[in-house]
Amino acid sequence: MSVATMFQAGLPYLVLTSGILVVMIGVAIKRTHAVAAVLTIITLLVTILSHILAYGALNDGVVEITSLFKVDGIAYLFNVLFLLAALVVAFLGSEFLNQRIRFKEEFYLLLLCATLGSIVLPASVHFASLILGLEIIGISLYAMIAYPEKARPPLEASLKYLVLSGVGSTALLFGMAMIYAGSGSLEFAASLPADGSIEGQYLYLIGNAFFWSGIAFKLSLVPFHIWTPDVYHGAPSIVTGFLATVSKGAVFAVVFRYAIEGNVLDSGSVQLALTLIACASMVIGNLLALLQTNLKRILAYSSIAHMGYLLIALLLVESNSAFGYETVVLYLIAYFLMTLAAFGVVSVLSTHQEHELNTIDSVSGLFWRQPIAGVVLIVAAISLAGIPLTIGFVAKFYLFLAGIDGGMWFLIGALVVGSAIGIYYYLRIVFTVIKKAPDDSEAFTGLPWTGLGILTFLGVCMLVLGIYPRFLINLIHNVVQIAGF
Amino acid sequence: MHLLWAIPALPLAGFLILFLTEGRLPKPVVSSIGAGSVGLAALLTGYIGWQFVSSDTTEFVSSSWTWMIVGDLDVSFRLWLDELSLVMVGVITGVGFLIHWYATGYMSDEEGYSRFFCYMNLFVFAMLMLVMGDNLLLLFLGWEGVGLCSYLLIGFFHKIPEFGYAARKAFVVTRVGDTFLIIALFLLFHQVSSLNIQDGLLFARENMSEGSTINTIICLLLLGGAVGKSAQVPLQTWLPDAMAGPTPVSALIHAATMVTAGVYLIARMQDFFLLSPTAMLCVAVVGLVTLLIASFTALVQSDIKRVLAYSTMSQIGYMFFALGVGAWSAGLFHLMTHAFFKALLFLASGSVILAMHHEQNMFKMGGLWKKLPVPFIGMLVGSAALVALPLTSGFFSKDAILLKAWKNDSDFSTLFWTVAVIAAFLTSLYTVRMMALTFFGKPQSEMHELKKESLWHPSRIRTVVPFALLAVLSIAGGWLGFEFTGRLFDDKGVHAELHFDPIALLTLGIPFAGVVVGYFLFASDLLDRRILIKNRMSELVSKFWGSGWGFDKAYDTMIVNPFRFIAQTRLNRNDVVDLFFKLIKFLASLFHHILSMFQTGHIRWYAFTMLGGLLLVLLTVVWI
Amino acid sequence: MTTAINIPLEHVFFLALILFLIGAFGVLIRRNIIFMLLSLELMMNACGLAFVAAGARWAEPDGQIMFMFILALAAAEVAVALGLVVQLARRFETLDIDRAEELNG
Amino acid sequence: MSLLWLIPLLLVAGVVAWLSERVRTTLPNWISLITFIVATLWVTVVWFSGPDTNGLYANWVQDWIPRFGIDFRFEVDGLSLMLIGLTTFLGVVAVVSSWTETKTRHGFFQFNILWVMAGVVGVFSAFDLFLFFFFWEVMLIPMYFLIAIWGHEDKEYASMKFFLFTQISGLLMLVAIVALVWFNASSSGSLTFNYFELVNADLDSTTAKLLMLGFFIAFITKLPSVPVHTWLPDAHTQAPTAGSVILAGILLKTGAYGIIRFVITLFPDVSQDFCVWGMSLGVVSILYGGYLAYSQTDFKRLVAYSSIAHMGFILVGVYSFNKLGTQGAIITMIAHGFSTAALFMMAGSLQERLHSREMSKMGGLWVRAPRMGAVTMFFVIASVGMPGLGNFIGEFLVLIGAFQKSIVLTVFATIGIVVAAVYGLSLMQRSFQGVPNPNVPKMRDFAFREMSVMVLLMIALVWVGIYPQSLLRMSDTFVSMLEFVS
Repeated sequence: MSVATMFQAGLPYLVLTSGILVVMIGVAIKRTHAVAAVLTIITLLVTILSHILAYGALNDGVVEITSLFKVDGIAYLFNVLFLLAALVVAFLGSEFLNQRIRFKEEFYLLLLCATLGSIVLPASVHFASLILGLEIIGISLYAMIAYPEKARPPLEASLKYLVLSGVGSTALLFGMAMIYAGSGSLEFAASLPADGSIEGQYLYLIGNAFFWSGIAFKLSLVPFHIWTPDVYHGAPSIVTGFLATVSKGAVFAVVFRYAIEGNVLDSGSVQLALTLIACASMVIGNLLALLQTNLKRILAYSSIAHMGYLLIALLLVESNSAFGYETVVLYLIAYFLMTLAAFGVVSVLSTHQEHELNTIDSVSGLFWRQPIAGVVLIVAAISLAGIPLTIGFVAKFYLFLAGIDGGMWFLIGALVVGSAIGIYYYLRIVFTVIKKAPDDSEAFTGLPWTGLGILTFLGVCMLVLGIYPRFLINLIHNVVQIAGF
Repeated sequence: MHLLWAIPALPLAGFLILFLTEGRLPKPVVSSIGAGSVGLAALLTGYIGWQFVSSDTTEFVSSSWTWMIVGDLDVSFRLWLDELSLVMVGVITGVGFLIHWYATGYMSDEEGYSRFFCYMNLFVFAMLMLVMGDNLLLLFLGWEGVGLCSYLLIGFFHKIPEFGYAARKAFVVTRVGDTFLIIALFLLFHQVSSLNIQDGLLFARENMSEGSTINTIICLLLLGGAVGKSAQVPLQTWLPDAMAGPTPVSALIHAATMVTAGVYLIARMQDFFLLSPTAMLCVAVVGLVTLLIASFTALVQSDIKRVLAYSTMSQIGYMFFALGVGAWSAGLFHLMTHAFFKALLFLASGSVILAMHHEQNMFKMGGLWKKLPVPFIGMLVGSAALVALPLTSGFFSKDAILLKAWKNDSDFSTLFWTVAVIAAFLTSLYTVRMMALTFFGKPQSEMHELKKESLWHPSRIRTVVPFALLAVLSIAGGWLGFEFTGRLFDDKGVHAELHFDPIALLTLGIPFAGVVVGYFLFASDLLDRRILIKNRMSELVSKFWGSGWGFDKAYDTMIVNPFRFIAQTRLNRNDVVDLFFKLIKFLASLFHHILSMFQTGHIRWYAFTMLGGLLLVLLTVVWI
Repeated sequence: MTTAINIPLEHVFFLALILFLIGAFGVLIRRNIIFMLLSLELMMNACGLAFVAAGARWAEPDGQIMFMFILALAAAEVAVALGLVVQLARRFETLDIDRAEELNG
Repeated sequence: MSLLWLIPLLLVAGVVAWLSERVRTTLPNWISLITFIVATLWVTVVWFSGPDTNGLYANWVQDWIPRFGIDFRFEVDGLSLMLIGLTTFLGVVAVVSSWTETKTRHGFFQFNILWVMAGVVGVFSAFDLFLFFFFWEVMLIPMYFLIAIWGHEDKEYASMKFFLFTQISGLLMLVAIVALVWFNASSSGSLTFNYFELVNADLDSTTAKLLMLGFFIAFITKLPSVPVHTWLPDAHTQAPTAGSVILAGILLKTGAYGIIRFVITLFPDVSQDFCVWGMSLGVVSILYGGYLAYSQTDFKRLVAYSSIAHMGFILVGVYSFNKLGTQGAIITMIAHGFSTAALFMMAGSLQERLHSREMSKMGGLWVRAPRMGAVTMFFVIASVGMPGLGNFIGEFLVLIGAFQKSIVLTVFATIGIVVAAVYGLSLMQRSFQGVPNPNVPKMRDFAFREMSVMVLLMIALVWVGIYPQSLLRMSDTFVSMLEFVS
């Protein structure tokens, strides 16, 4: 593997890193919101474009950059997804910063760093790069969550996230250490115990228990879900959007890698543990959201459930990894669109409020007060509920296919029950949005056109990809094929 | 080829016109359409009847479009006319026309004049379909159609809730009978795999053995249907209440035509019944029981129309009895004559009631014969026919039945005959009573001066004509039908060749006896009527009889009230089944609340749960 | 190269586990945010120790490299954390973490 | 031009109607009315121009998601054409019936109506299971909006219940569909959602039974049949008139259609074994529905429960597994569409005039509004099953078919006819007959607008009643294809 190809394949990472430096210097030279914002957006765009160039390097599908990274089309697909999400966050964030924040520029740095961390993960095949990426995301997120000065909720959220994810990370690290002790290598591919000794087995199992617990925390899966609503609630909704989508997506991408490369699921007990976690997340997550009246908390709980759904795809790995990958990618795309749209609506609507809207009542009659936002929120809710006409349905369809393909009837049962409960509260959102607006409610006027534009874009994507997903499906299929699964 | 189809088409056309114009037409037009359509139908019937009799064909058929063809089931709108249906059609159109004619006068003051004739025409149409259909489904169409019209017309004065109730009662009770009928249809189709009547009869003649169970079941089901429509025990309770309808309705539907549909049905399906002695026996018994019960009840009624209603029941009982003992022709003959004189009686009573300003209680009448000569004569003639005084139409038919009953060679023939004769005696009793209370004795309430609206004012003279015609028929109808009905069945017709043996004399004598006794009981002052009425025994008896032998009460307590209770009390207004789903909802929210209790917001508790989770995962992975 | 003193892996891991648990209990029982962060550090170092031990087992540098990662990581985390602590002191006028429980349900 | 352009036509018309509100507030009503009239005429023309050589009136195939063998596979055979005709015709009824009912947001209202109809047309013509499910779910969303936005006092609960029941049962069907496809793929090697290939998928009986249940539950929930019927009374009672008309007239029929088209053709053998259960469910629905109908005091609720009873006949008919029963079920679908639509329209008009559905607040209305009285009488009589009107044909065929299968069940079902008479007439009595209610205000009788539709419906019912052959002929091609083990 020539150095040239490595550089070409690693281009996106280099571009983004240098972009961060540029922005940093720019901010250091002169604090100008506009400049920072523009630089950030340019950086992100260039990074996205750089993938085209980089893709040329993957002539035989996969390029290994040292033992840390293994770049392939799927990794790039994830990267682009994360970068686009970051782009959306940057756009919406600029509005949010304009309104309520004194020192705006650092936000972009943090955003870019977090993004860098997130695009590191999909390609990493090594515990070191894993922990590196995870922590880059984490640390920048602590700051982003606590970004608004004065208000107390963001701070509380940030502290909770910091301490708890600290505990999570330690569990993760401890697990890695034990796995390493068992296998003698930090690469995913070689993580199985070198010697078949009982001791090695135990190290491996206990290590995985710790490892997956840490991961489950990052993905906020039951029983490690409990922090999620508070953090989502406290953080500014645009940051929540990022946290809910990019950080989770990145973690999922890397553990999926780990599951495939390290054949973790060959060990029945790990599989069992994951199955139980998945079922619990689907059911409990939805139950928690059932009568919740705080919009952001509803979305938090529902994200727990959705991560549970995604585990079905993860568990498919050992029987049909290719389709598992397709499912994960497609589901994440769907999930990104829906979640960003939902949180986007909240943050756009909060533009002129001094406190962020978060109760469900604050969007009552939205369909009549602010049609665009209303429609987008409806579409997002319907999509989250997995009802046709939206990409959410295609995603759910994939899950069913995956589940039946793997013969995981138990999980399918849980999936059905979970979605059944889910429909109720998503529909409550829809009903609130379309019902007659309370008379004292003021119309949302003068909302930023960028925000509305982005929302419309997301809505259209959800619908178009929901009605005619053909090209997306084929794209993912081909990429996975080329990547050699 | 011939205009058979036009017979039902005419009243249908009348119905449609009246229905679509929503009563915007002036009354004369309405009456000419309403009565005229039936009149034309009657004339046409006469013409076709003459054609038919003079031709040597056994039936006229007129096909129109296919109704439905599904698998074996193939029914179409095909009209079928043979002697049997010809008699019925004659009665329906003929008597029907006269009653329509009369009604043009009788109803002229009521609101909804057009609506009335609309329903009446529809009824005639439906009745014609009933008797002319060549397949059982078409028959059933008519069957339900007449039921509907009877419902509509009983409840014609829809402002009065009791009438509405009576109407619904009539509909539902007959519906019960109809269910038997339609199940019979299913069974027939199951056997014959065709609903065509002639196919059915053929099948019965060829493939069914004497007294085969399946055949008996079919017959009993058919009987069930007939019982419902013809107000026989045990489904007779609706008929007395049905008197709520305007009197012409009672005359046409609840005396002359619809209630005899059951008789027609059994006669039509003769070949099935012939093969099933059991069924025949049942028919006879049903007839007799009704006959007795109705006669006794009629004996103590105070409402003149109810008396007539019960007498109708009993007369139809005669017809059933006749069919049951195999006196087919006699039964049909009686059907015809009964149509004449009962219609006459009703119309007459109607005139009385109208003149008395809708007073129906006979005890409030009395001594009317001077004031209302024409109704009186009509009543007189009708009653004569009813009690079967010689040479009236009723005499011939009833005599024929009794003789057949005597000559019928079943084990019960004597018993049957005796009961029938007793019933005949009772008939004369209550008839005399009715006449006495209504027309003789001293006026119980002072009779208002006849006002302009009264029927007997010269301006209403048109109502007298149908009246007179009916009177003539009830006298002469005997000879009219005598020969003709003989041709209906091969049971040697109704020829009463042996009119001089003791039995014949007895049957001849009974009515007179009845009249005489009745006279002493109710008309003359020779013996004190109070003896009868005052003692408790007779009070109880009369109470029991008066309530129609307590059938209504029994049904109310057994069926109606329980159903009402479970339905109308809030017991299950909203659906026990829903509780299950409510339970699910409750459980879900319960779990939601329980789980939410964990979300305390205390970071240390959160950390604790996480470590707990870690422990759980460890246990799962390592020890399972 | 000098031959390392041969301590059985289990012992070291046992020690690491104990450290880990001590740290965990610290997080659980201490109200004061500063001490919480301290306990967190303790847990991190437990992981570090485990890595080093594992590295020693296979006579590889990877373990120690990971340990350095962890150190850097912990430093970064603490840097942010202390900033937040200052804010906590400002906005809640306390260091008692239990007072920050406005977000719940 | 293929009849399938109907779907885009309706969709586009919906959008146009929505936008046209800005021009004039009454414009949306006119647009959708004209659209439905045109559609109905179109269907009529196609009807009379007859099928092509394959017995199809229209078909269009176009691949959609080739990755999973999912196509746009539309076909319109006689059965579908009938139901599509019913749909468009009832569309006219729905629009007219709520002409004055909606005070606000006519645009969005008509948009929803048109889109529901588009969805239904799709359901009736889709022959790719994925496509079918797609439309199956899509038609619910506008329906939900209709209830949730323009519904009456208790709309949130009702609309939610409606949506949950149908969606959750839909999920089961989705699982069943995917599983069926997957099993078929693993046996035949071709991954496809094409109905015509899945028909001859070979499954072992246990699997087949489970999958069949998946479909069955979804369909009887929509039908609805006891015990999953409880959404219907609430939804009907709360829905705006047009909503009830569409719901009762058409959406319920999609359930029946699903059973006839998919359950018994995809799983013929297990359905055969299942038939006793199917029929029993039907009978229970007939009796229980009738009994509950009689218990109601709310006009609309009564009619709602009565349609549960009528749908019971469909189950009985379909599961009696012979031509008679199936044809009967189909006729019942059509006839019940007409009669119930009319009754709901009547309920709507009464509510518009009296601002109440409580029959205790009615009584003697015949005097106030003779036309409404007569019309109601007609349709009550029809739904009571009077020969010569549509419903009778259906019920008669169903029963005579069922009789060949199970005498006992048939007898019980027949008792349902008596019950029908009881509640039907009591409805009539309590609302229109009896003493005129003194506190009923002077009431506007039906005017041309309502009357025209009602007369159309009457003609339709009479037509079905005396010349059902014209319909039987349409569905015959399909019914003959079903192989019945006699």
